Order: sequence, then C-alpha cells, then structure tokens
Amino acid sequence: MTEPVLAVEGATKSFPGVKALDGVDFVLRPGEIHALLGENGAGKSTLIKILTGVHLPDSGTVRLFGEPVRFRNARAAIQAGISAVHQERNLIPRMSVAENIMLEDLPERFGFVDYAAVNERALLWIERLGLAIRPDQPVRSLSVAQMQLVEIAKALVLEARILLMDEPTASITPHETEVLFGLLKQLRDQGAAIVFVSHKLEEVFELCDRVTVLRDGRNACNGLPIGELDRADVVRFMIGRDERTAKLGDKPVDAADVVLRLDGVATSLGHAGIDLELRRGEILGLYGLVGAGRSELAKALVGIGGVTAGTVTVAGQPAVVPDPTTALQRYRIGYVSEDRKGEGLILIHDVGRNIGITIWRRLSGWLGWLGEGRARAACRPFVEKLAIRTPSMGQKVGNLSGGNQQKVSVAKWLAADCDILIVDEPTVGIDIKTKTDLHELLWELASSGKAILLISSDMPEMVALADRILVMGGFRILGEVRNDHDYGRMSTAIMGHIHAAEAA
Amino acid sequence: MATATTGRGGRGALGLLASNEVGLALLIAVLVAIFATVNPGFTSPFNLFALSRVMGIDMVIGLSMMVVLVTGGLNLAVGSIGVASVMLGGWAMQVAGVPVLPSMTLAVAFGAFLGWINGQLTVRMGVHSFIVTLATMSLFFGAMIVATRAEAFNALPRSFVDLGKLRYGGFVSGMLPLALIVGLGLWLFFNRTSLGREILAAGANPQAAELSGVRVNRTIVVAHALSGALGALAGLMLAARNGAALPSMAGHIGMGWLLPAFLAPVLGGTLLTGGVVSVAGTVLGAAMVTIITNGLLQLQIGEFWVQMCLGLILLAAVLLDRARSVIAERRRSVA
Amino acid sequence: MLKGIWGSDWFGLFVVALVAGTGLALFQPAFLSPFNLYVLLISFSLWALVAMAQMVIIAIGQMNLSVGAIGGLVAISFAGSMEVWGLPVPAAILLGLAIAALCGLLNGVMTHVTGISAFVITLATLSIFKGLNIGITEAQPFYGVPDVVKAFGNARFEGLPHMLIVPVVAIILIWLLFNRMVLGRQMLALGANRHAAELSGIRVGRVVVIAHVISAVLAAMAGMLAVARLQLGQPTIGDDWLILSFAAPVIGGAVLAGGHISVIGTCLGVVIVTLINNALVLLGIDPFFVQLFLGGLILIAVGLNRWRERRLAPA
Amino acid sequence: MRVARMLPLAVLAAGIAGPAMASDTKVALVPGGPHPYFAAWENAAAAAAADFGIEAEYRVPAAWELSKQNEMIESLVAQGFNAFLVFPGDANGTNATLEELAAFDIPSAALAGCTVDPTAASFCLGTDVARSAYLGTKELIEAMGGSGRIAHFTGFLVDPNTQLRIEAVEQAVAEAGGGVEIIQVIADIDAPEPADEKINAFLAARGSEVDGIVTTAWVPSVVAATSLRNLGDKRIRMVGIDHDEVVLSAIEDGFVDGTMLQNPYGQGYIGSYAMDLIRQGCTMKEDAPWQQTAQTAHFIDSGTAFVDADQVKDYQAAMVAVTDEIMATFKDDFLVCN
Repeated sequence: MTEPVLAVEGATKSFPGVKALDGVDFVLRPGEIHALLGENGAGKSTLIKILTGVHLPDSGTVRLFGEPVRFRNARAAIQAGISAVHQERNLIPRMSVAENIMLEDLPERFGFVDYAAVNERALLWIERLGLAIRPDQPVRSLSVAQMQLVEIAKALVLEARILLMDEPTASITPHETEVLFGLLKQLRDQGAAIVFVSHKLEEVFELCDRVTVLRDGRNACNGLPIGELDRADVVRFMIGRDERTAKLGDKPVDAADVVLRLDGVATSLGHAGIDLELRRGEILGLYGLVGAGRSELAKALVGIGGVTAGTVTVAGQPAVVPDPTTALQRYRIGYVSEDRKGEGLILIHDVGRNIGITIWRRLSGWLGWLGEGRARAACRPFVEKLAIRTPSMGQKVGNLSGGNQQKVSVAKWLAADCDILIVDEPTVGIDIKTKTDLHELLWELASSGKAILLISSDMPEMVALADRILVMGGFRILGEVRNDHDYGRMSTAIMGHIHAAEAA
Repeated sequence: MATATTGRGGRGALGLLASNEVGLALLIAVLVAIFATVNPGFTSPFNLFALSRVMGIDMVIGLSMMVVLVTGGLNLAVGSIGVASVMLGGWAMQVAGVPVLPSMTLAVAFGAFLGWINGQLTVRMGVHSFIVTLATMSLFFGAMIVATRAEAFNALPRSFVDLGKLRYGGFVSGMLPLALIVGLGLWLFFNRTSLGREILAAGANPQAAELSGVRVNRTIVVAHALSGALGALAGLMLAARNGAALPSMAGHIGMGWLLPAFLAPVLGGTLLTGGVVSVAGTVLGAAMVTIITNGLLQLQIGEFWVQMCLGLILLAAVLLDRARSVIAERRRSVA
Repeated sequence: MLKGIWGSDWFGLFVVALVAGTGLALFQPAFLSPFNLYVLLISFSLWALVAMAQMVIIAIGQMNLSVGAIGGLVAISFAGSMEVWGLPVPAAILLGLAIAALCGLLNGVMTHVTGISAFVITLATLSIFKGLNIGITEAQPFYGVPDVVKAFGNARFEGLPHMLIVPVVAIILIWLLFNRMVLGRQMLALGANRHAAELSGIRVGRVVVIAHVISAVLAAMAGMLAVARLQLGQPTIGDDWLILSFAAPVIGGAVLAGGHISVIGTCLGVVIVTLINNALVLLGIDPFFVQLFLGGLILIAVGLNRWRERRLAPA
Repeated sequence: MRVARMLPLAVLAAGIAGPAMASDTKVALVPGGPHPYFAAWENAAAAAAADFGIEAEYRVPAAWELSKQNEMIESLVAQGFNAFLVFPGDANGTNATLEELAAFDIPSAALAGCTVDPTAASFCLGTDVARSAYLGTKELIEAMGGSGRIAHFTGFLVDPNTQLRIEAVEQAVAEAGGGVEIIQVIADIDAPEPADEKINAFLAARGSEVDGIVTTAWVPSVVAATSLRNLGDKRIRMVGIDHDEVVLSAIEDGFVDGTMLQNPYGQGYIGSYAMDLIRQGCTMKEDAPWQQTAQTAHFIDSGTAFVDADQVKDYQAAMVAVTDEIMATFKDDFLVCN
C-alpha cells in the first residue's frame, strides 16, 4: 500500500460549549478520492479547518508525508501543498474571475501584476471546468453556480498534491457536476489526493474510493473502501441507526380552493407570462436548473422586484404586494429563503429573536411594548416542534449547526402562521435526519390546510413531496407534471420539458 | 442592564466577567480609586457635581450616536442638530415667550425632524448615512447660522437655566439621573418593544429583516429621528448648563461633539457594523471617558501633555478591556 | 469604449466637476485666471494627499481617524527639527517620514494584534499624536523654516505649482499599487472579504500594517507640504482634515465597508470639494451662507452621481 | 524652548510691584484653548507669583472648545484654585461657569476678551475686540489714502466676538464716507489650511480690485501676510492683528502696514495682582474709570495699540509702559480696599 500523504491522529478540538472533534483519525493516500461524511455538526468542517490552517487542534497530530505539521494560518497550509474549496463563499465580488482564481499567487512582472498571464492561466481552468465565462468578467456578474465553479477553479489552479472539497456541488447543476467529477477523477489518476465532503450519497458512491464517517466528533468508520459498503451502511455510520424514510401518508387537496393564482404575470426581474395556481392543502413544486428564475419569482411574490404585468390573486381577491411586510401582514404569504445566512437568519442575534421577528408586531401591546418572556414564550412551541437543538432561546444562531440554523429559519415562518408558504431549497446542505424531519413537517403543514410552493433542485425531494410539479426555465414556466411519486417517470418527464425548451 | 441581543445568561461568574459592561465598570472602579487616592479634590462635592454634570451630557450625546450606529449607519450631524434645535428652543423661550416646557418639547421635536430628514435622505438616495450626514452637518449648521446670525440667546428663563444647577444629595447633578433615565428608556425600547427589536434586526441583517416583514427603511428613519431628538436633548442639557443657547456650544459645525459621541458607544461595545447595542455599555463608556478626563486634569501633569496622557490611557483602557474579554473567552472554552 | 467610460465609477463626478468648472468660468472670469488655477492646484495638492491617506485605509475596510494628527505631528517635527536642531532639509524630510512610518506602524500593529477595530485604535492614537504635538510646541508655531522649503511652497513653473509634483507622483504610485500591484490587490481583497483573504493565503497582518504605514506616510507628505505652503510649522495643521479625508474618497465612489476604492474618483472628489470652496469665495458668498451652500452642494454632487448610477443599474 | 520670549517684561514689571507678601491666593489663568496668543500669560503668571507672593498658574484646556474649558475650570476648583482669570471660551457661555465660581466665593475676571453683561466676572481686562477692529480698519483706510475697496478676513462665525468685529469694520467703513467699500468678508478660517486656500482664492479672483485687507483673527493675519509676501504685493495695504512673528516681520519688510497689538503679558500680570487684592477683601469700585463696550460696562483696556513699521522693533517697551501705567493706579482707580 502507498504511504499516506496526510495522516491525522487523535485530533481533538473544543469550542466554547462544544467538543467539535474528539480523537479523530483520518488517513489520506495519494491517488484516491476520499469521502468525508457525517451529519451537520459531526465535525467535518472542523477537521477541514484544521487541515487548512484556520484552526489549530487542541491535541493530536497532523502528519504530512510522515512529518508532523502545525498550520498556524491558511498560508502555511497552502505552502505545504494543501488547497481547499470551502463551504462558505470566498470570492471577492468586484474582482475579475481570473484574479479571484489566481489570488493565492498572482504572477508578477517587473513588480506589477501580469494580467495577461493571470487571464491566460485562469482561462485554462475555466475551460477545463466547462465554464462559459470570460476570465476578465467581474465575479459579481456571475450566477451562484458559476461562482461555485470559480471557487473550485481557485482551488484547482494551485495544482496541489492534496485537495480538500467541502460540499463543492451544493449549488451547481447535474451537468456541471458531471464535468467536475471527470476532472477530479483525472486528477486522482495523476496522483492527487482528494478529500470530498458531500451530503449527496449518490455522488459519493459515484466518485469516491474510500469513506471516512464522523459522528459527534468521533470516527464512525475510518477509511473503508467504498466497494465494501452500500448506502444503508453509510447512513448507519452517519446517524447511528437505519435510515428512516419520511412517512408521508395521504393528504387531501381541495381543488376548488385556489389560494394563490397568477395570470400572465411579468416582473421587473424578467419573468413573463407566468400562470400558476396554488390550492389549499397543496404542495406545488417549482423545479428548474439554477438560474431558471424560481427564487426570483418567489421574491416577486413577496414584493421584492415588482410585478409589471398580469394579475396576482390571493384568496380570490386581486393583490398588489409592494413589500414583504404587506405580504406577511395582509396576504399572509411567507418566504423561506434559500440563502440562509444572507437572507434567512440574523446570525449575530439569538434564537428567540430570529424566530420571533415575524410575530413581534402581532404580540406587542400598547406603544409596541413586548416583554422578552412573552416573546420567547411565543417562540418556544416552534423550537420544540422542530426539535431545534439549542442550549437556550438566548443562544446566538451563528453558534448553531447548519441543520439547526435551517430549522430556525423555517420556525420563523411557522410562527408567522402564513396561509401561503414559499419554501426555497429547504434541505440544501442539511443532514439526512433533519432533511427527513423537514419533509414530514412540510407534509404536515399542507395537510393542515396551508398551501406550499416548494422550490427545489433536489429531484428525489420534489418527487417525494410535491402534488404537482411546474418546470421552470429562463424565467418562464416550461410545463407541468402531475406527480405520481414514481421517480423514474417523473424525472424523465421533467427533464423532457427542460430539454424541449433548450431545443426550441 | 445587560446587552440587548446576546444571551449571556446562565453562565455564572465567567459569563459575567466576559461582558463588556462589567469590564468597563471594573475599569471605572479602578480609575476612581486611583484618582481619589492621588488627588483628594477628586471626591470633593464640587468636583463630583461638575463631573456628574459633564457625564450626564456626554452620555446623552453618546446615546444619540448609538441609536444610529445600531442601524449600521453614522450620524455626523449630531452636533449640528443639537445646536440647531437648541437655538430654536432658545428663540422660543427668549424671543417668542413660549413657556419653558413647550419650548423644550419644540426643540426635541425639531431635533427629531432634522434626524428624520437625515433618515429620509439616507433611505431615498440609497447612500451611506456617513455621506448624507456629512452634508447635512454643514447644511443644518449653516441654516442655523443664517437664521440666528450666530447670535446667542443669553437671557433664557431662570427656570430653564436652573435645571443646569439642579443638585441631588449635594453632589449629583440633575443631568446624570436624567441621562440614566434616558438610557433606561432606550434599553426598554431596544429590548421590550417590537420597533426596537426590528431596528436591531434590520441593523444586523437588512435583507433577512426585510424578508421577514420588517420595514427596514422605516427603522432607519426612526433611528435617525430618535438620534436627532436625543441630540436636541443633549443640546438642551448643555444650554441649561451654559445658561444660554450658544451657536458655539458644539464647536465648528458641531464637530466638537463627535469625539464623545463615538467614544461612548464604541467603548461600550456597540458594533459599528450595526445590529448589536449596549445601552449600559454606552453609559459606562461615557462615564469612563469623563472620569479619565477629569482625573487627568487634576494630576500635576504639564498642561500641554494632558491630551497625550488621555490618549495613552484610552489606549490602555481599550487594550485592557480586550485582554479581559480574550482571557474570559479562553477560560470559558476550557470550562 | 465610450460605454466603459460612461459606466466607470468616476464619470458622473467628472461631469459634475466639468459643469461646475464651466459654470464658474462663465459667472466669474477670474476663475480661469492663471493665479486662481495655481491656487486651485495648491489646494488640490494638499487635499489629494489627505484624501489618499484615508482612501488606503478605507480600501482595507477600516478607518483612520488619526490622519490629521499624524500630518500635524510630522509638520511640527519637520519644521521644529530644522529650527531647533538645524537639520538640513533632506534629513528633516526623512525624519518626518520616519515619524509617520512609526505612527502608521503603531496604528497597524495595534489594530492587527489586538483585533480591535481601527476606528477605536486610531481614535486613541489621534489623541496621542495630537497630544505629542501640543506637548512639544506648547501651541506655538515653529517659524524657522528654511528658505528652500518656503520657496518650494511658493514656486511655479508655467503656472503650475512645484508642490503639485508630490501628489502627482503619489497618485500615480497609489494608482499602480491598487491596480497593478499584488500588495494593492491583496489590500482590496482583504477589505472586501477578510476571511476569504486569509484563506487565500494572504498575510493579513502584514497587509494591514503596510496599509497603515502608507496612509501615515501620505499624511506626512501632506503635513510637510502644508509647512512649505504656510511657511511655518503651525501646530494646528491637520486639525481640519478629517471630514475632507472621508468626503473625497466616498464622493469618489469608495465603499466605506472596504474592498472598493477609486483613485481617480477620489481625485475628482477632491476637485469637486476644492471647486465648491473656491466658488464660495469667488462668488463672494455672504460668510453666513457658506456652510449652508457647502452642505447643499455636497448633497447635490452625491445625489447626481447616485442618480447616474441608478440610471445605469438596469443596463 | 518657549520661555524667554517675554522675559524682559517680567523683570521690568517686577520693579513696580513692590515687595512680595505671602498670600493664600491661588490664581489660574485659563485661555480658551491652546493658542500662541496666550503664551505670555505663562510668564506673567510666574512673575506675578514671584512679585505678589501668590500662586499663579497658566493652565491650558486640551482643545479650543467651551466644554473643554469648563471642565478645565471645574477641575481646577477641585484642585484648590481660588481665583480665576479666564479668556471666555464663549462671551455668553462662560458666564454660567463664572457664576458658579461666584457661588463658591471664588472671584473671577475675564481676560483678553470679555463676557457679556450681566456677568459674574469682577471686570474685563483686555481688548475691546470691536474697538480694536474699528481702529485697525481706520488705520487701514488711512493707509489706503481714504478711499478704496477692502476685504475683511476673520475667525469662527460662532464666536460672538466675530460678529462684533464684522460690525466694527462696517462701522469704520461707514464713517469713512462713500469712498470705502467692503467687497468681501471671509470667515471661519481659523485653521491654517482652509485659510490659505480661501485667502489665495480671494486674491486670485479679486486681487486686482481690492486695495486693502483688514484681518481680525490670528490665523488669517498670518496667512494673509504670508500670501502678500509671496505675491510680492505692496500695493494692497493690510492691517493685521496680534504679534505673530510672521506678521511682525511682514510689517518690517513693508508688506503689511501694521497690526493691532494687545498686551497679553500685562493682562496676566495685572489680572493676577487684582485677583489677589480681591481675595484679600477688596471690592470693585462702581465709579471707577470703567470703559463701556458692546459687551460689558466693566471694561479695562489692557492696552490696544496700532503698531506700524516704525514701532515694530520696540513695541514690547510700549506695552511695558502701558502695563506700568495701569499698575500704578489700578488699586486706587478700580478697587475699594479696607
């Protein structure tokens, strides 16, 4: 067997209140793609951060080619030959694509940045990733998926021996994922050692050679060959028991009770001719590739980006929604944003303040008076209902794990008690258990008479939850599929609509 | 009074030590002990009275800046607004013969109105409040100069001027309790009302707050108006102390207030990026700065070196506070 | 190409400056007189350096409140070392720059090592630097400025002040720094997203400290120019810089949160403020109305630029 | 480094004071802020302390702000100072502080500039700012030959003295008949850089129209004198204010016609003397030879003189003479002592 390039032995790391890693071992060999799996909060990101010099371990050793190393900062890790794609966005929006890609090591000529060389070298990786963008384009003009790929190019360009990829596929399309995987396999065959973190088990089985699973900061398994495992094994390692599929049961949809209706709606964001009907008790899926205009439509419905033509009818009455406040208070429409950190949550505020924000007005008395006890009491049922794991209502949301953060951002809208809930990518980057919980919750909400517009790029999720699926592309509705919960038929039908649009 | 938003509750002594407010209070205690030992005059009733009066005024000035910092903005025009409002109040009292209380109310309302203009301009133009208030600082001050020809109102009613001489227990100026009441009111506002909570939410993350149904623009306008009202109040306090409404009382275009306005909230732990407020910290920050200034003036330092010593002590205080919070944080993570 | 210029940060400002200049020339022919242009350029020389000093720190997402205090301290050290110690001019200049570098080092190291915001640190060092100034001078100017220095502050070449050379060189260097040099790009990356900069292997501490040193050195140059211009080492030099130091970069399109500045925009910001001040004198505005007009005109300049940006946004 | 400038004065003045007697008087001389004008107060305080057997100290507020000055005065009371000579940070605003001092039986007087009546200040010893500006303008008009266009450069508008100066200049111009005209007033230029910017802009725009410049604040005087020297312009007449070296040497070299000089040393010295007497039970005489100014009815002129090229070399002696003169009769003229 080949010598490991990187070996972690007994790594331990504590933060205020939590022990993130507790004696974790991890061995990475050259020429392999090694999956690092675990639920949210299992310690994957902490391990990655130790390997990239963001954190120092409290105890334990990291060996690089057999030599013990301690990375005091990211620079040290990069110089040691470790590059990484981090989970959070790490681009400089105003700089060009090429400069972002080359930022670690900008080529110089006579003391000045050699932009010709910057563009040239970046272009190589842009092309290898199949990106149709110019190297001199500013990053802020890119779509989310393109940014993610630039992020990946930024890591690849270092041509490091060790490549750490923390959820690189979270926001890119299946086609782009395919190209990326081809590239990663090629790098592996050239001898690179790659760590791959993902919640999408399909991808892990397609791409990886060996698997290490963390659970509660410890090894649940350590470097098992993927061939010896099946999906159920991996899930058992991750959650400590067998996978539980959401029991969704039957749910009545009142076909006559249309709560939201769009007729020929156009928006200032670029939508045109959008027709849509959402009924009481229904989960209406809105499927499409990244950039299809689904989140934008949702935002237009709550008053961000005006409706320029057509009519919106809420509960039978024509509706004009100038802003989210009106959407919430008059039309009882809520929007759970896909961008949890940017638009969904206030990370520096506590759980109580995040959940309560939608109901303060309703709770407050004379002169807007609202006691802390009363505000928190009103939020508590939702913390319990969603089983949000937090030491108290006073915990900062920024200190919670990703899954619990997402639950908080949903809890806010449960508290608001909207009739119409638009849920945008509710389970991206969420562990399996939380995902199942959220699926059951959405189903239950619909059963209790709410109308839900579900935006998701996760086809299995769509097929499991939606009653009908609208396919969207290019800011238009491409077609409708009535869901019979058969994955094969549904995916074929949906992709059919998308391809038909592309062909046209 | 603890900070509004972060839940430090339930962590016992270590959590308490980690809070900015407690750190400031400790520093203040140490400073007072030192100054009182070195110079007996420090604790004389006259000095305590004078100290508490300056403290009260600087607290309100600091709070006036704080309510805008909470939104992630700045209000460079605090001084301008304060002076402009007070000149109107002074005119009402002295020239128009309006009774004292309505005149004061008028001044505060006018301050709120000028703040409201700042807020509206910020929101409508979509420019950072820094640049808006930079312009209105000159604008308001210039308008005041034009309207008054820079002449003071120095025959204000006795009942108003006497407010500046109000004294409790022989050594506490009425200004200090007033400032503390204002502070308490603000604490309640940010912690116990829906609007105050919304201002904090909008300051921390405007996009998230907007999508959650908070009218972010309105919170900005309200915060600026509140800041203007508090600026006017600070101006009235200063006018009562000076016994006259003076165009010069906040320095050239009101810039004389900027230092106390920023020092108090910033030392007190209010983030310049918005969303986190510490009313108690602001109050303590103002107290600390006035105590340092007062104590230093009484030490026998060459008078030209006082300012440098003030700077050094400020720096030391800031560093000490930082060291304390780092150590407390470390202890907590070990525990 | 044309569209590129129309869309650039500073085009609106350029138009504002151009219109203001033309308007002034029409109303007051003296505006275009060689002496007035010379006076404008002198003002520009000083304010451009002051604005650059702040701009460098805005670029890394911080604020430097001590720009004026550093300028003042260097000004009196420069003049004082020549008067009291009889230092030759080049040595005095070096001393001034060294003092500034030390001040900048203090600001930068303190900010980085303690992690306290530069706003707070420079608020304290502002007092220290200004306090040193007052302590040394006891508020009395230094008069013994050598004739060479006085002559430099006064000399003209074809209507251009010799002083102009300093800011012109500084502006070119700063432009190169931010547009063509790795260090400058790292500063902008740091200002835009500190975390990302760290993960990209940028030595954040080093970049922060260097930025503060550059800022202090620019302030020092402004301070020494002020001495040459005023022909004496006034302790009050620098007291009035703060507002302009922020106004010009921000009018010029700098993002106060960091990560984006425009050197040309900042210069145009300085030009606009200088023009406004010049106009208030040239048009003989009643002194009581000066502040009112100043505020109004700044608001209009910003408003116009903002309006253009909005017009541009959907395109 | 800064001492010695006025030392000869101290020696001279000491001669007339008579033998020193021990006293518990502790006088603070508090200027409005750090400013070169007041440097002579330090020497005056030292001389007074030696001559009258009192304690006298010069204490400067950290910045030129009313509130800073008030804090300074308050802290000085806590340190046991029992008499105050104050340059009013604001002619109206300083009254409140002086009243409080009076409430503690601490006597005070306004020095160099006056507080507005009614005031708790025992007297105002200094310069009648309006009269000084008026006389300076008169001198300027004379230098211009009785007619021409003049410009007036002055300090912060919010300083009440600034308005008095503007009005005084207007009055002098009005009295000169139709031949003189004020073409521009530039204010708020107490900081050197803006002063340089604005004064030169003015000279650029209207340098050829203007015949005379009167300045009524320290910094504008210095900057205007420097500008005229740089331009080599001796056509434009100018009368400045105060004793900055730049202004004095410009007078010697003929770029400036003269300056309105004050007597800061005498103010500090006589003021300290008077404070000691008041502390010992003397009271101010109501029928003293007070002068009436726009601000107060209890004004004593500490000596305001126009100094031109002929007198500039020995203006200090002139000021000593004025000081001596006031000292000689001060007690009898202004005080009732038991």
